[in-house]
Amino acid sequence: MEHINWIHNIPFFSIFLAMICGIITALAKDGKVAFKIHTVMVFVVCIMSGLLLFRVVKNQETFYYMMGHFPAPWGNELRAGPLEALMAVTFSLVMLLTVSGGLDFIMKDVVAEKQPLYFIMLNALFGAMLALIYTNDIFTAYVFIEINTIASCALIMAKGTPESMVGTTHYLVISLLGSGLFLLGVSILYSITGHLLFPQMQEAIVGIFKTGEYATPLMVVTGFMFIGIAIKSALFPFHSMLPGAYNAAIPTSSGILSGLVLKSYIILGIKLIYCVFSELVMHTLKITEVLFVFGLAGMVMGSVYAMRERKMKRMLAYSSVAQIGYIYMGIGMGTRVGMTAACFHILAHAITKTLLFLCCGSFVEDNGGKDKIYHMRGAALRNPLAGVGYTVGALSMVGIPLLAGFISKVYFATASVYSSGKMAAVLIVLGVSMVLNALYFLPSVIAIWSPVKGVEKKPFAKVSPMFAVSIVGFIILNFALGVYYRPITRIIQMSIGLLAQ
Amino acid sequence: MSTGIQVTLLLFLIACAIGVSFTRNLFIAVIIFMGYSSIMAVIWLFLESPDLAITQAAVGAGVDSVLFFLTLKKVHALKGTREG
Amino acid sequence: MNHLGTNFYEAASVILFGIGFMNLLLQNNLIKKFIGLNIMDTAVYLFLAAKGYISGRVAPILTDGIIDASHYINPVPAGLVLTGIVVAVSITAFSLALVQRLYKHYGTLNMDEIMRLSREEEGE
Amino acid sequence: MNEKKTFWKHLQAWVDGEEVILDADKYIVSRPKREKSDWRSHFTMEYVKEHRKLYMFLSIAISVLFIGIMLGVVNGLPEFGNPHNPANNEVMERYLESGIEETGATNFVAGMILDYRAFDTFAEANVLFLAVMCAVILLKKDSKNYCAQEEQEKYEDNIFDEREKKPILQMGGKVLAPLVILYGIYVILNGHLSPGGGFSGGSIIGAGLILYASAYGQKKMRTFFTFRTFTAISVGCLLTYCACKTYSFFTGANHVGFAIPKGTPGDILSGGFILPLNICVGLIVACTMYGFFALFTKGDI
Repeated sequence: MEHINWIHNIPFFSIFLAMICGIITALAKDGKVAFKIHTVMVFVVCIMSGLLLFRVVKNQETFYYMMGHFPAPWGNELRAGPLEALMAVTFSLVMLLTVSGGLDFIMKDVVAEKQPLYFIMLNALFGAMLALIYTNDIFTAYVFIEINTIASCALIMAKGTPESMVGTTHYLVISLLGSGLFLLGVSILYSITGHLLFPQMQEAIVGIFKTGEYATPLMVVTGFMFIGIAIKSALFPFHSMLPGAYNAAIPTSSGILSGLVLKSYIILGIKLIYCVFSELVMHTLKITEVLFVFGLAGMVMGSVYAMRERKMKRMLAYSSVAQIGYIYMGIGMGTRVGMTAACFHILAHAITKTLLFLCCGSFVEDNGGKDKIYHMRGAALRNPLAGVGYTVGALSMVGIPLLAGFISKVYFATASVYSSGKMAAVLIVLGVSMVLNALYFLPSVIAIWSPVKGVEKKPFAKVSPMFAVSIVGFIILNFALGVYYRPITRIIQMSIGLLAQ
Repeated sequence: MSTGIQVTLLLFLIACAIGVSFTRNLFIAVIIFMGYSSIMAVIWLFLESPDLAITQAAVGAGVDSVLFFLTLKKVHALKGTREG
Repeated sequence: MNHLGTNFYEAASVILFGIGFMNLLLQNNLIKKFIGLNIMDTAVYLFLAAKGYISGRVAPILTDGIIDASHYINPVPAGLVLTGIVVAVSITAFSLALVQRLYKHYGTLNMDEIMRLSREEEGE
Repeated sequence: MNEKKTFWKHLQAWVDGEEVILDADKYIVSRPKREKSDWRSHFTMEYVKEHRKLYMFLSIAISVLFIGIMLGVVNGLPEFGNPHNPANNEVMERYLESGIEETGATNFVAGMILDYRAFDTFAEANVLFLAVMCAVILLKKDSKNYCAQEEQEKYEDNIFDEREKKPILQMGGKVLAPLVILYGIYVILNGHLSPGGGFSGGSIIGAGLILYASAYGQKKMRTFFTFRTFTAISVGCLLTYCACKTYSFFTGANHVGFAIPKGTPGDILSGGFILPLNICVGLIVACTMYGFFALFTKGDI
């Protein structure tokens, strides 16, 4: 018993803890108990992932964890390295802050007897995202993608209004298309490689690629898998599910879906690039180039759509489309520097977009459910804390120095220098997109801060202490990521090096 | 001989799938889908997967169809229950 | 390589997948959309199961006490498909529940109609 | 540059919108409607109908293209039924040759999904649980999910159920339901020896319960199957599943002793954890299937 390496058990413990809490929550008698279980679970996972991150960064290691008694090609496996640990820490931190900050929305918008069910879905979603981060087996990834889909649909429809049902249906149909394509990809890959675990698959794929056997299937299958992941993570032409769903869902759900769920698919995609298809195959098949082009298109089109939108939450949803475009652009550059920028942007967007959704939800609530931007005039004066949060988030998205969003844009610009032939495109589109971002975020910021003349001053909106703590936490995180970005980027660089080994 | 039967079954499967797309009546569509599932179960027997066959027969032809019919009843698309 | 003739199972399954895909995209009626989805899923399972088959061998259940890999077909795809069928039935049930709830409010199964009604309700 | 224009209009609304904001709703109504750029006008029925054909054409084109590409792929795939395909490799050999020794199950598929790749199966059981919980969120009655017409219909249905004699159905239910459930139990208990297992057996039991419920009405079911029983059974089984798998994953990964006897292959009491896991999965599935039925008919379990 004395040889157990407890640190290596952390990925397994975190996934199972989340799943078990999801199951136990079914017995909770009301939402408060469920919330307590959830918070304790996420907190414990956060601490454990922090320990894991510390250890793997110190040792510069990645390790495989056997799920059962059988080694690699026979049994399931988990894989953990700096990237996985970093993402797990971020996800649990964001989850903790979002749910505790958005507790009021849950309590208000979800019917009392169904609140425990909402928390079941949250726990399961969290477990599934952790599993997607850590998994080293492609079929496990598929099953957890389905859990993710069901749980995220449940989060959208939990509000119980007809609009949320319509949003859910749209989201469900499009996500199922994506997972169908992914499953088809998995089966073809299995039939040509004969393996389901990442390392063995990679070996087989590189072998196939070199001999030239099964060339067409390999090309098509790579395309399908990435189309599937792109559909799931709402890359530009497939974004139509986001606005309706995010607008109709409660702000907490929207924040989690936009900040975390989309990202979990992208992380799976990154792991597929490095651990299954290998950089060589990806470049030769030009998959990265395609992702790059769609990423650029998404950056511009997302902002253009956002500008035409009059509802705040829909505007934020379209802004997510633009930010997903940034991430895919970074991935599509095809260099490790680009990938570092993309990973950093995943973190930056996760902490910023959830903050924006929470603040926006708070404004809407103060306004008695009116959600158009012109209703928001003076909202920040009644609710200064949310106003500051919204402003910080918006400025970070636009790319103002000292904030997280700025750093990721600097990294994107730097990365473009290293990828030949793409520099001009990246720089131009980055500039255009920043201007567009400013054009739709700044008016809303001005609007919320400008007083309305002739109306007697409304009293300050009541803000629950938890909401305040979470907003302040997000703001601090945003500044922290904007100022002390060096250690984070160093970890990301190291982890990408380890992934690509 | 056996190959002939299998090809016929597969053709039947495709015919069922196309049939579902082109029927206007939802009730008939669900019935066709039920037939599709049963044929699928038989095909899995041909592919030497009795585990799948038994599951598909229980789920595809049994539970799935019950769920579809209950939904049709709820949305008033079945004749003889409540006219839609 | 020319295996289209021998790979008739796979060929049928990709055709089915295409039909299911078309149903999912084209059908306005939600129930038919979800039947299309089911067809799509079963098509992939057919594909997988066909990939596990080896001619002349028997089902992967111990028969006559023979422990020899060249006597049985590949059990891996069967296991994957078994998991997949469960996922498919859960999703079907979930989506049908969603359909009922939508019908209760909008009184129709037509997706376009539902979208239109919900836009009207949203105002302007 | 079209976007820029709308943006300036947008900004104007902010800048000179002082009195506008006082009653923004009124202003919006009185404001001249923008004809061109309002994308909402595109969603009238006429527009959709007009473009429906284009959309249909595009979707059919995409699907046909898709089928074409896939047929090309199938053409290049390994041959059907060939024993030398890449998929028939050392993984399969070990499952078949050492499977009995390592898992104790004579049904290799059961051994594979419940021992070698048990993590997938654990996720699968969770998918079912989540789906039924989603159905509860969607269909269980609450203040937001209430519809007078439906209540009326349910009331009428109840009267209809009680008044009408269904001798054939009831007799059939009386005779068949126990047999069906018994068969389901057989399939579950023999999951590691013969085709079947937790999932198929569970759905057979579920079908038996559905038969019984539709013959005798749900009032009678309520006497022994309520929402509490449902939650208790599902949560209990899932937790048992979790506990078994946590034990086996933990001992496996850390190479510490694993003290579950495998038994003699071929006996009912063999296969280590496979039999209890099959029973758990079977119970969950049976409850889930009946749960779906109850929620779909009466909106409650």
